Amino acid sequence: MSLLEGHITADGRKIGGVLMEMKNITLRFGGVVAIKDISFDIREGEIRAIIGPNGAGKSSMLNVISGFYHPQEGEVLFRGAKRAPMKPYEVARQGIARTFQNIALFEGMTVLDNIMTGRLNHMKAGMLSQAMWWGRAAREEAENREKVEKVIDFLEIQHIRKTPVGRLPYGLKKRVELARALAAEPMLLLLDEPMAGMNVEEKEDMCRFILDVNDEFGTTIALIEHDMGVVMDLSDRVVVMDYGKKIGDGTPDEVRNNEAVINAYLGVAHD
Amino acid sequence: DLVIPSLSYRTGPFAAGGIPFADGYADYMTLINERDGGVGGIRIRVPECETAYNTERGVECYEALRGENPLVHQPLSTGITYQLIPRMTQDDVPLHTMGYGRTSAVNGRVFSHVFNYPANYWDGASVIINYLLEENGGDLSGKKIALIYHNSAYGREPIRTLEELAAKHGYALTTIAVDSPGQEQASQWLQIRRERPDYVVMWGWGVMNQVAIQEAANIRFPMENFIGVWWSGSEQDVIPAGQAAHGYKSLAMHGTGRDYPIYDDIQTYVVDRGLAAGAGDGVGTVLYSRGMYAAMLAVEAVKKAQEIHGVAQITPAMMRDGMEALEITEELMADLGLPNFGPAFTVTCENHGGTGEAMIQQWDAEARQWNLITDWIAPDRDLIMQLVEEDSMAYATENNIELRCN
Amino acid sequence: MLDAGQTRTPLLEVNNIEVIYNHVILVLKGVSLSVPKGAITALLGGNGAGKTTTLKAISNLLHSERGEVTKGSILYQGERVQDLGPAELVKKGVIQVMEGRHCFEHLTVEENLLTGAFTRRDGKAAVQRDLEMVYDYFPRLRERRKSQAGYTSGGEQQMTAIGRALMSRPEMILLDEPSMGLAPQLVEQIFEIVRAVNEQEGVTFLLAEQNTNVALRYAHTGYILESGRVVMEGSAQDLRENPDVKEFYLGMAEEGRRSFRDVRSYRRRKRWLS
Amino acid sequence: MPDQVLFAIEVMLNGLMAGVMYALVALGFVLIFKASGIFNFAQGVMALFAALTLVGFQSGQIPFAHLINAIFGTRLHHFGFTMPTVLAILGTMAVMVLFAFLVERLVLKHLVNQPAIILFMATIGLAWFLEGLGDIMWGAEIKRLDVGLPMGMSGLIDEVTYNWFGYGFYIDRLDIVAAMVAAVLVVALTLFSQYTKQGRALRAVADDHQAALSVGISLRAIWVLVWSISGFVALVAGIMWGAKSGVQFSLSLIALKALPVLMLGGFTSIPGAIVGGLIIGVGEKLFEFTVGPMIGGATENWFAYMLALVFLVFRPQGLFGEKIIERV
Amino acid sequence: MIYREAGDFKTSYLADSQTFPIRFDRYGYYLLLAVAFGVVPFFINDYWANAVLVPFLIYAIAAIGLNILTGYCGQVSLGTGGFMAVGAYSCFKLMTSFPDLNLLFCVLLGGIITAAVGVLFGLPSLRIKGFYLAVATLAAQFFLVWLFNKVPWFYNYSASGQINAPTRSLFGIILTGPRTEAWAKYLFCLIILLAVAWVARNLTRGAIGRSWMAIRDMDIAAEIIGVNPLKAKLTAFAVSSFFIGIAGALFFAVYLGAAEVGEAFGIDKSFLVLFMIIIGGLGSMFGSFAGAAFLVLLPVFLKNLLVGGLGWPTDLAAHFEIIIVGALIILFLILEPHGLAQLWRVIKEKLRLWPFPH
Ligand SMILES: Nc1ncnc2c1ncn2[C@@H]1O[C@H](COP(=O)(O)OP(=O)(O)OP(=O)(O)O)[C@@H](O)[C@H]1O
Ligand SMILES: Nc1ncnc2c1ncn2[C@@H]1O[C@H](COP(=O)(O)OP(=O)(O)OP(=O)(O)O)[C@@H](O)[C@H]1O
Ligand SMILES: [Mg+2]
Ligand SMILES: [Mg+2]
Repeated sequence: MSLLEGHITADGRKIGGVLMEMKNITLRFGGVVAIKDISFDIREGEIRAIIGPNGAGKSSMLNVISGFYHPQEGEVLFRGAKRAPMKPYEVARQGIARTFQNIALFEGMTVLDNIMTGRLNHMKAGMLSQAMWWGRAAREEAENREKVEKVIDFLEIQHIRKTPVGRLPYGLKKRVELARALAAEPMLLLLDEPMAGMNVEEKEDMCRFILDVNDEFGTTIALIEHDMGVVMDLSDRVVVMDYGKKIGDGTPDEVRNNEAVINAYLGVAHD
Repeated sequence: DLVIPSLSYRTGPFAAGGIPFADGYADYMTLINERDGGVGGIRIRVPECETAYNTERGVECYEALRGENPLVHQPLSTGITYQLIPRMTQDDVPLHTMGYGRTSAVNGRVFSHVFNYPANYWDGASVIINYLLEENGGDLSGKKIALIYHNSAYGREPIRTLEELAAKHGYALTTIAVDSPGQEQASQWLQIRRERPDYVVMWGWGVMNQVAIQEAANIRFPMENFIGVWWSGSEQDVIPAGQAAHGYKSLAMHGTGRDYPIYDDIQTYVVDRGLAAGAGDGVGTVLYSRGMYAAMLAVEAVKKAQEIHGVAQITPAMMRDGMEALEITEELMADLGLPNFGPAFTVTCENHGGTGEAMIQQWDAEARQWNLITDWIAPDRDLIMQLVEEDSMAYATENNIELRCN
Repeated sequence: MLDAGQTRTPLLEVNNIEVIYNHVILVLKGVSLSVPKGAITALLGGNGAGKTTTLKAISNLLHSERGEVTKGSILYQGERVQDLGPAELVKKGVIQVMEGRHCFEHLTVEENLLTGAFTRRDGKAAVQRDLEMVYDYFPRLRERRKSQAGYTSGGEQQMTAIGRALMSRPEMILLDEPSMGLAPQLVEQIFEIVRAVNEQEGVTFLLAEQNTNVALRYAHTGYILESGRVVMEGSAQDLRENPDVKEFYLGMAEEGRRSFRDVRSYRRRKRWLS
Repeated sequence: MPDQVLFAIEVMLNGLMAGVMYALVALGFVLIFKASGIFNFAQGVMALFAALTLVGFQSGQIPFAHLINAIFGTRLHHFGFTMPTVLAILGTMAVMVLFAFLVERLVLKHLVNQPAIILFMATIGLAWFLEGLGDIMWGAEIKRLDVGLPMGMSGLIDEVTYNWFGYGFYIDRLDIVAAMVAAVLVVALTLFSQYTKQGRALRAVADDHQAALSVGISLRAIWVLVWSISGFVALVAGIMWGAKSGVQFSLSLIALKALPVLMLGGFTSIPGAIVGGLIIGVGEKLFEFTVGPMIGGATENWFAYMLALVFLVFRPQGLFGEKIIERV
Repeated sequence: MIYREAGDFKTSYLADSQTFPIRFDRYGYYLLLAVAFGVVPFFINDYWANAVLVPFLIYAIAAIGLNILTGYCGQVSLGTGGFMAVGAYSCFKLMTSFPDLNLLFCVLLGGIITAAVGVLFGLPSLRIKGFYLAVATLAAQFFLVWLFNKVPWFYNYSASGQINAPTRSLFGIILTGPRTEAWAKYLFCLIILLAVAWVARNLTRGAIGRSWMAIRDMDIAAEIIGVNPLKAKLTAFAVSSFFIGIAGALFFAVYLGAAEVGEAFGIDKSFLVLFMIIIGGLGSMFGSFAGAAFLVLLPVFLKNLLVGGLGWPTDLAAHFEIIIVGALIILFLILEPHGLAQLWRVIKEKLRLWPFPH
């Protein structure tokens, strides 16, 4: 089904055809134009970064992808087909998971329960079975718990499994959010500033997780980040937005040397 | 001692009515103890229990007092009454609901342990109509009567009777419901203003009474054509409206004012000795008198029971017998210091409801007092008994009750 | 390295404080800091080290989180301030920019900024001047001044929060992660502002930062916190050159910046204490 | 004009007036909600308490007489003098300010930064406390409240409309006074909250307690201020409603009439309270008149809520409420 | 260090998600059950049953129901009284229309009918949120009470408008009507409560419970990660109303025996149950029990203390009772804002660390 032939990256990862395509998206809030006629695509298996100054419309773009905002103009193509306007939870069922810029964890629940919510779409037991904790419900609970435990091990958050998330420090919350998104076993993972508020060491860990997810499960990742080091090192291709417009798109190297990008965003040419 | 508890409500939405009633009830018992040394030489104890007019707390009170072997209960709440009817019948304790509760309990063949003498709601409705008949020379045809009622089981009680009577006497009846608690009655009174009924009859309780009287005054409805049931005819109902309430009428199931000899006794033996349940300033008010009257009827029943069974320390079952054999005569009332205060009546096995007679009283705002303006008026007994029969027999079949008194 | 204008008198002294949340969770296990007047002091440390808690303890916002300083003392200008309300502390010139933005969602950006001037008594004109100053620092805010803060982007909210603190004309600002969520250009700009305010107005800064790199470039002195304890302190210069700091906080390998892609194995963390 | 129409107009006018009375109660809720995001369950009881205190002062009742008598066996009731109305109102205001002060001191201060539902719960505790206190202080029997407000049908309007339409409209004079008072209150409070520094601070506090503290807004001062003002509003509502129905427990239930108004107008909007009140007032009265008789009447209580519900389905934040910010 | 979890290892994920993971708790629970079933029925008298235990058990059921909706799913409801009325009146209609129908079925069917009504009034929750939602449920409350009051069919056209529970028995044991024994009422309610609590616990610890809590904590985020808000909210309304309906049926049939809708199921009831779960702890099973116990037992206890023990006049005692309950609510809040359940948790946490302070 792939529209374009895939290719292999320098470090041997396979990048496939176009998974998601945004075509001429325009999004307005009253008088504010958050996104102005932007088109770009995300290919299967790649790490796609979106960068741009504050208020450029990056988060809004993720919200469009996850179906929370509905653009006034333009269309979204998912796996080659035009996506009808749908509710966010329907989008999630298609295999798109995400994290949020302002952490959106369920504060009243423990870490484990939070991550388990990521698997809700994989649990199908009926009400009665759940009410009796019998048969399918109990079985599913154990199966899904096992998957979640894998994610917990993977992200090294075993020690806080039963802690209510409200008490966690910022960085760990971010990690739990990632865990929740990963637990859904998504095809496309959207990360909105996953590394904000972390120090270098933690960022390194986070990068490692992202790369491993991408490597091992072949998950496609779209990522917003302000740390240029991270963006340049991790991503395969970068979209640059400014004031709702796209001002650059290409490999990290191309973007880094793009005049418009330097002026609008980087300030100085990054090494 | 003889335990006659008082399930009172001195808090909650209807405290204003509950307080004087409970005071009157307690003070009369105190009087009996102080003046007569109790009944048959045994002192009366009145454990009080606060229900806040709440059925659940009523149940709690009933259960809490059960261990004390109470002779009779007087809960002053229709809701609590309904809880207690089956329970108390089962426990063999009599229940006295004076002018409230389950009207069809008049039928002693079905309700062995419930007494609602001397009058009930249906009697009251009929008395009002009879009074109006009298005022109109025996003819109400073509007249418009509006009933403004508390939108609850209590408020709906008179509707059936009034409808039957409307068919009989040819007046037109409009019913207007007021939602509890009844603080807002603007639209009801606009409707009355528009329809210009000749008379307005009210079945209200608590704040609904005060607001209705105020509103009636506001729309300048002639007060003398506005008649309330006995629960809508106490001082508190009219005083907030001030001068405007002048002329308002209500049913009176007992006398009013302080001009009965008994009050002198209460003053000397109870109030002056600092034994009054309340502040002592409520003596002689309508609801106080009603509480006192209820207590008096209870005490008379105790005497009767002692007489029948020949023991002074009677049991609840004996008390029931006493109540069923109760005989109130004019002489007895006069002896008790309450001449013509209540109707004369006799309780029988079949009839637990008395004669159903009542008077009409009218408010004099100038003098701040109620004046009786009629003598005892009898209800349309045949009609009422027929309604009672219907309702009580339905209850009997529903609950497999065997009829008594055969 | 302190410049000539600054003195060594500590404006703020934190002596061995202990903080407990919810009566059971011990978070700070004896933290001592000394913030010289007119200096920029950085508070560094990993997630959950206790930076935010320290700042809140100073600004007395802990109570509203059900936290408590159970030991030690906090002195501002030599005076105990533990028992003052946060509002009184602001009147004394200490203001905090909270982590996680904390804008007033329903107020517009401009109203947000104006609330910053709540305690000021120097007249409308002065407030207006400062408002212009903030807009000059953050032109983006001027554009969005009429929108409700709840509808602005993460970075715009961050700017609003910082601008709001500047509006109160404080003597000392406690900045909690100012760089979080800001574009790189803006991060530099914010620190430039910090430096400018510090140098021109003599405002003292205590800033908690994860972005060690930038923080140590602008700060004069720094403290490193780990699991509720101060594990290292010194001038920014010294800290920058410390090999451990380099390794763990600056992400430097011997040959310069390490690529994030090259971190192949999860490294065992080396810790000074604990 | 046909009779039916005239009558409908009369009903609407009366609905408007009733709406004003509801709005008076709703205003108190709005104020506190605006300033702290607290849904103050105790507002109705505050109105009762204020009215009780006012009557108590006016009639020279000894506070806690019943309690004192019960403990010491004394027979105290009245001081034996009465207080002029103005003085009594001022005295009551002082009591309400004291109350505001104590609430801040003993309750709110300890609950800074807690979620709305918890503050709501604190006000439940407060309502119970105040209800019991009011009873003990002043007794539970019904009291007449008379501060000299005009009551009853307005003859003027009756006459004028009679001359115009041949049908005299009924308007209660008390309602007219209430409408004027409400108008003054709404204008004053709107000005206060929109155009003063304190007003801005108030809204800031409602959004985020901690952030407000961090910029130096003293929650204490704001709360004492706001609770005092809403104590005053409660007093006004208590006077108006108390004049209608006497002062007794049910006065606290007027809060239930204010709820749909509040929701329809929006929890945070002062003008919303009045507009909501008017809509609810007219709506429920008209419904009671047109549909009521067909289905048995006494529909006002539930219809008010249904009406509010319909509005909310289209505007979930109420007519004038601040838009609920939904973002991620 | 008697109270701890160390050494209490779980070998399967299911064992790990059990209700009482700590052994000490588990044994405490077994002990409680043993007392409730093995001891109490032999000593219970009418006072304890009617004034204390039966109302407690029934309110606990209602509190669990409301807690599911408000505590777990975050939808504030003030319609509890109305929904209880639906349960009570359906049960009444079933009992009188089908005299041979098993009482248990009457109660359960009452719950199911209530669930349907609950879903209907839950529909606006898709648009209306927070305190604003209370309007929808209040509309339900007032409308339902009005309806049961107005339409005589609901109360079998009785003159008084009251409904009376006829005598019905289960396995030959009389459970309604005046001849019911205290222990029978108690056990019947206890068994139903335990069943309800068990079901509620299962639902809340599983997938559906997580989707409720997700909606409660942050509905937008929940929707974006894949929770269908329509389904989550309506199931919460259904389950919650089901339990509340059962509570209403029991309240009428077993506890009161007779009821008038405005009095027994008025708005006060809605507030009372809401207070129970807030005081007990939102989103906590234990909280539902604790809150019900607090608001049922405390007034009775205070009354007995003040009137019985100290001999105060009843009215003073009644006023002080309200004052004390109000003050205690505030005091508990200040000590621990998240309800009695959280207070209990903190105590346990301290106990676990004991004898060390931290
Ligand atoms: N729901 C909304 N209503 C009104 N304006 C909005 C809304 N959402 C976003 N905006 C505006 O759209 C613009 C883009 O916002 P967005 O959150 O996408 O920025 P961003 O690129 O993610 O910025 P940052 O890096 O600061 O997070 C901003 O100016 C913001 O104020
Ligand atoms: N309200 C609270 N209740 C309980 N524990 C808390 C609370 N706030 C913070 N903590 C705990 O205190 C510790 C220190 O948290 P703090 O927020 O001070 O760290 P931080 O250094 O600011 O981290 P970050 O860089 O992630 O912001 C953490 O382990 C956290 O879990
Ligand atoms: Mg963003
Ligand atoms: Mg922090």
